[in-house]
Amino acid sequence: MQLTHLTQHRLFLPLLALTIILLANVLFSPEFFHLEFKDGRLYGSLVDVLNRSAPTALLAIGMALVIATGGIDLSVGAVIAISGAICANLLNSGFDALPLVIFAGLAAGLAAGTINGGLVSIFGIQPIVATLVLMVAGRGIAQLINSGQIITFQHEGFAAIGVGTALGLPMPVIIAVAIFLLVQILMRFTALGLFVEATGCNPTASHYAGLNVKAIKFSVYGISGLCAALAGMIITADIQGADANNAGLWLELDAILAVVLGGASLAGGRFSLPLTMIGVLIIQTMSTTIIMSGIEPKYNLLIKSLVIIVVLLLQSPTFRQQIRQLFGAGKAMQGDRV
Amino acid sequence: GESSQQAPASATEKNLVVGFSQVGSESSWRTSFSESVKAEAAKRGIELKFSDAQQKQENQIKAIRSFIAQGVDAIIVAPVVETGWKPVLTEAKRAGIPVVIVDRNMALEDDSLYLTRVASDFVEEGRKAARWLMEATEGKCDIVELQGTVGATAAIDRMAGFNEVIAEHENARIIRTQTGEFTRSKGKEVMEAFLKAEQSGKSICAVWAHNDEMAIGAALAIKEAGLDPGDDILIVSVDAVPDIFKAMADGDTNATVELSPHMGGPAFDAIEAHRQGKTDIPKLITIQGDVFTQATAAEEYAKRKQ
Amino acid sequence: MSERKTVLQLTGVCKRFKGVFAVNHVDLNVQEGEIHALLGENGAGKSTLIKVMTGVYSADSGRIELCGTAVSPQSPLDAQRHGISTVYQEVNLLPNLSVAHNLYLGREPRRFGCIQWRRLQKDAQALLRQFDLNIDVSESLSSYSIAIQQLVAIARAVDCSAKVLILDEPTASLDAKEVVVLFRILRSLRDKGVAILFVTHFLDQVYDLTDRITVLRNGEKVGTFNTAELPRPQLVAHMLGKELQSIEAEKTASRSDDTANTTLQVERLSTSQGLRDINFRAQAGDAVGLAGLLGSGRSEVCAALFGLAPLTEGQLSLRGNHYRPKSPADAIACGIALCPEDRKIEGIVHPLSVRENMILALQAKRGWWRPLPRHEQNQLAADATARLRIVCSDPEKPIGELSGGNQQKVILARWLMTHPNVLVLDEPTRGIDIGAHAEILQLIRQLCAEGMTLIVASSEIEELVAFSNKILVLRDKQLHTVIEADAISENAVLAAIAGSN
Amino acid sequence: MNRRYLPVAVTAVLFVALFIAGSLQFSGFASARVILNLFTDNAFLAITALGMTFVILSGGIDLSVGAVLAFSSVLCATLVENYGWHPLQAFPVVLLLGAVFGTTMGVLIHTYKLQPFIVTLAGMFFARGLATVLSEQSIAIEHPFFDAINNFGFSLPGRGWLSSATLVLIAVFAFGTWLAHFTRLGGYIYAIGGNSQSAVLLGVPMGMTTIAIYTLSSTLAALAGIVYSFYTASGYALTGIGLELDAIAAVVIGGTLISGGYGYVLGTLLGVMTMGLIQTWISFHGGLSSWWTKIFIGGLVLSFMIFQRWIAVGLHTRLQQK
Ligand SMILES: Nc1ncnc2c1ncn2[C@@H]1O[C@H](COP(=O)(O)OP(=O)(O)OP(=O)(O)O)[C@@H](O)[C@H]1O
Ligand SMILES: Nc1ncnc2c1ncn2[C@@H]1O[C@H](COP(=O)(O)OP(=O)(O)OP(=O)(O)O)[C@@H](O)[C@H]1O
Ligand SMILES: [Mg+2]
Ligand SMILES: [Mg+2]
Repeated sequence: MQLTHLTQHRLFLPLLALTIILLANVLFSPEFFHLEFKDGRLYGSLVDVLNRSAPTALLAIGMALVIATGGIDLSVGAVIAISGAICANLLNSGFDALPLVIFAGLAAGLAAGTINGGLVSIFGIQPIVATLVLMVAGRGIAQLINSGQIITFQHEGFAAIGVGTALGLPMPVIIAVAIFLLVQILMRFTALGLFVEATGCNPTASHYAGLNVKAIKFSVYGISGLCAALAGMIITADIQGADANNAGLWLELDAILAVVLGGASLAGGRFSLPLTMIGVLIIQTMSTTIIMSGIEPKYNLLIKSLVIIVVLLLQSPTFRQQIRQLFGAGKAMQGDRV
Repeated sequence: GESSQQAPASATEKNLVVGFSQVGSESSWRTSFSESVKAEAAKRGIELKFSDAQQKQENQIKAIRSFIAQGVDAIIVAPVVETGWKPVLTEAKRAGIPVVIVDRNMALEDDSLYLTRVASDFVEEGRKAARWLMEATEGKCDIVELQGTVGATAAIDRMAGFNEVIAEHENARIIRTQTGEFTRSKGKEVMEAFLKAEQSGKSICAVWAHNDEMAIGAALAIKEAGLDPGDDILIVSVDAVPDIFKAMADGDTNATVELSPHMGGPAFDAIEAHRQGKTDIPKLITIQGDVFTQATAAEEYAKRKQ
Repeated sequence: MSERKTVLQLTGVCKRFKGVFAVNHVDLNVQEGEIHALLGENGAGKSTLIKVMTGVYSADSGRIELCGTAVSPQSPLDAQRHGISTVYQEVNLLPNLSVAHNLYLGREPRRFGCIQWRRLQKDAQALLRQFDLNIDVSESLSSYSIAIQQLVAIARAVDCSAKVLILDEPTASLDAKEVVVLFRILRSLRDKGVAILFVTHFLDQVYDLTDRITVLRNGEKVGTFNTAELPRPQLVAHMLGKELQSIEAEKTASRSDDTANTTLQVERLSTSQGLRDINFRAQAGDAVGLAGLLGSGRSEVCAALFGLAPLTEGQLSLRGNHYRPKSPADAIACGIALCPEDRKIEGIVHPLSVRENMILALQAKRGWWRPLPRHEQNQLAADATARLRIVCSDPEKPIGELSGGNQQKVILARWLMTHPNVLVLDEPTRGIDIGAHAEILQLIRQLCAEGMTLIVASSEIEELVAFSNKILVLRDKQLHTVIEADAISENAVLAAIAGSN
Repeated sequence: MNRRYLPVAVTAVLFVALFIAGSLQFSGFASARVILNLFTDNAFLAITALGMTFVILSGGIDLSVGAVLAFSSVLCATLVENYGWHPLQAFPVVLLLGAVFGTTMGVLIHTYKLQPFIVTLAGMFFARGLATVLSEQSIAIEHPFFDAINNFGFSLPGRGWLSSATLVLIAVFAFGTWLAHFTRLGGYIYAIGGNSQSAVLLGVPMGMTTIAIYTLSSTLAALAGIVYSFYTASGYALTGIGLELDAIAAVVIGGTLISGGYGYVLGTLLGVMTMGLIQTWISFHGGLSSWWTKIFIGGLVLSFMIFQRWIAVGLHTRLQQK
């Protein structure tokens, strides 16, 4: 009874999938589970998984909200590049007070979000194209800021965003967790979550019920822009350089993938940030596992696609029922024979 | 119909018009390359039509065809990939426009399709990197490899050249290889994982990175793991972008093989020679890439930083 | 009657949702050439039973026989192939396709592998003309009002019907005129031998049209009766399981038209949607009815009051203050509420729960930063469920899983919670059962007594007459006549709607 | 004019405006050659975008097309070069595999109710992975048949050249128009995009239609791969990265709603041509750096979309008032 209760919990299947992928490492590389405490911080592959998940997690938090309103934000990868470029150039230009730099980066993200939000909610342009525009042009803007070069910088304080340690964990993990908690509280302890979901479920009816649908759509793109800017700073600080050409390239797809692995529908509606985080972890664990396993890189994509399909199928009620029937049928046949 | 025939006529009266189809702007090396060609054209008073293909061959082909439609005097192509150029170069030939291939090679059987190639040799770069490493370690080394993007010509050829030399040394082997996608971030991420998989890096003798960016990323990862890049683990890479000289000067990486971005000069030379009616233009102009090490890194950095 | 052939026979059909019976061992037989009414309260299981018959849901147990052979339709398409055609409760057509295409989707006339669009449109035009509907069939469906969409859905089903025609509340938003046309057509189909199953909450229509009646209650069958032999009170008793308290035909006392007491004043109202020059005034405790034909502009008046259609001219004032809402949020802030006509698109927010649907407008009024505490939400939901007698086992259930009538009540509850000064109801009793209908009328009276102002647009003149103390009759988007107080009677309204100036 | 044709008409008008602007600015722009180049250079994109149109009309999305194109070009090259097949033997195999791939995705989407975005994203990884495993190196195709087809075409005045790719494109679009607007399947596709629940209740065969849509899209992507292998006379695993986004953008620029149900095949062709025209304009200009190119493309697409909305909304209200 208790067990069935457990298996029916909505966190169960995604967690199961994550565990299975983690356990695959027992076969390939047992070092994966090695953890030690070194120089005041936890050290090991599991920590790396968390650390490398942080930017995607931040993107996915914003993306989850955008998707919940029935939109999509393809521009986050480009926003990463822009915020990184702005921060790096400021650091090199002498205006290197940390709060100022961080503020500038966030402002860039907010500006990007405002553009997206404006296009979607005021001009009524379809989200996928509206944000595609910034996805293309945004990377151009970042390259323009950097003149196509990688801008490196030396700044202990800013670098700490990417490589620092707090509470024995890498700083990016702390930042991602903090933002996660903040947004989760904002969504679940105020009425915002309800408004976002209602907007995604039925915008017309929500409008009739007195919600300011436009403002809600507008603000989720803003939040998404801010999250992306933060992710951009982490990525930039991590390599102590702003790579406008490659920072965050195709990361939007990972973020969307995470949100969907977390059970959200791209048509809008219900969303769950905890489940989205599990989705992020599944994706990153998969990447790290592939690197650790020593499989030839040309098989990376094949493995990734198969894992995704299996995880999705696991979550599909129809598939589970088919498996159960197969299983049940097997039992019945055995019974017949006896 | 009228206007399209006017274009070449008016162009000859004025200065030379050259179309340049560039791969994209995926790395800072590539950007330096574009800038160098533009600067060279400006110096010579050549009107350069620049087209960025955003890493897509189809865009390059479109650009070349539109250069033909515009009736430019010559076309320079830095191809994204070796194959697939025959149809469009045939068209250029029909239109009587000379084509110069720069950087990567093109697989063409018929060498009348182009005027000349100003080439860098990726396989040779791989060999040079390997030779340097084999010398530094006396042929005994467990190497981890950071590959470029899977399927990219530069990655495939550098790997082939490197492995060719390694094969001659029985105590040298590649113990791990994974793609770092030519980027700093991914290079760092992969190196982090390698370090953990190889007893905190104790069993790694050297990193062989297909470009400088990944090498810099790897150096960061090694430092964060508490080891000393350049000493505990050697790092060798290709490209010779300014940043790697800084890293070498700081003792973080060990060697790089230069891939010169200054290929515009020889290309324009060939075009101008062709216009003057010269016929003895060589079909291959090789750009030599040297190996740079920590020894000269500081002064090279000062020179290249601008 | 007994010698008639049975066309559709259900035996012991069960359907459970999450373990709860929606349909519980129901037997039903529908005969050739009869019109068979399927009646019951909201949530009795009528729509579910129909969906089982037509392959939308698969039955958990039981047998379905068509002309003596067992069938188990896997999908509506399958059911159509068996000769069963259906109009479902909510309008289920495709807003993006043209009216003509909706009528013939999947049955388009073809020649040489190409659809013949000309012929299709001509056929469509002809088909709709049978329903006295003369509209441009090449326009997309979404440009027509929900009532027209309803007619189109009926026309499609009627045109496909081979053996069995099932209609689930087809008359919910139709006017008397359209209903007459529909009945004429149904009778002629019956005479051709088609078996017709008909669901409605209008008992007049049941007695007018049907031959036999099957009553469901709580998913179980109460019995099948010959219409002619079943008196009305007894039918109601079967449906409700108890007698219906008779509602006194007491009229709201007529009041003096006291300008000082005016809650809502509308002057020369015109909108971009075509309303012209509407004037009226309502005071606290008034119930103003809006009557008119299809497309006469009733819904548009409601929309204009609620800030959904920009005014091109005219003035509104609310309790003496200038009032010009730009959006529903504005209107709500000023104390106006609108219970919209198209519940599927404008009302329910589907995967959200019943509780969330109820508190949505109230929460929107409070703003996102002042969330209603959960226990208060639960309390409000429980109160509303009790007050409106909503059949709903769990307020956390997605609203889409409620029966149509109960969804309507949830939306009504949503608006009552905001305690508006002016409550605008557009077809409030659409799809509401007879018991609840009486309750809602009572509720309207009660609200008026509490000092609320109600504006009610309805196609049911009878109900308008029952509670209004002022009826505005609209024609061609203009105010035609105002009938007040003692002058209000069904005949007067009918005459105003039909007659010339 | 019917209101539903409005977005397409607006796109057409804007396309013409853009063309006139280019012609006034650059000599050689207004020529038959530039116009016909648009067809030849974008044939493979147009063919994938056509498949994408059906997918988007049904309310779905197909992210795998770029990868399928790459896979089929590599497979073509491998079969012809490494196994010595005649191209005419290879093509049916390639198309068939494309179809099977699409069918599989369709089955996953329909049977297991998985979201198209994710299934086709996995499909994209899978097809690209398969192509890479088949051959990391690019493979040049040296076959007389390829040369013959590439040299086939009709000369038109103004130095125009009606290439074989253009002929294929025209045939495919004729087929697409017929399918979308003159067959039952076409009606079903619009129906699903309009409202899939209502479509079921109206008796639309969901499974068959969904599977047909994705099969069609993948098959067309495979066909585009073949056209692409002619265009470049080679096969390479890394071609067509991001092609799906170009195709989606073309479909949407052509006036099709991403949420499904509204749009026309002709609009997609106009969308592709508009994007091609923007590219042509940039190469004629020749003075934009890599980043300005991106910013410019983004800006132009944006103003295009805003114009489209603006004109469409304006005309719409004007029509309504009448
Ligand atoms: N999809 C569903 N999931 C769960 N429960 C459902 C679903 N559809 C219907 N029900 C439940 O089944 C019962 C019967 O609903 P049904 O729609 O058949 O009622 P109805 O007789 O048509 O009522 P109405 O007159 O209001 O339309 C209701 O209690 C409803 O909540
Ligand atoms: N008989 C008709 N012929 C043509 N168009 C109609 C007809 N009836 C309604 N319409 C269209 O439907 C739209 C909706 O009108 P509206 O909703 O105001 O009508 P209503 O009086 O509320 O009637 P109902 O709500 O019963 O449809 C109108 O703008 C009109 O264009
Ligand atoms: Mg019902
Ligand atoms: Mg109405």
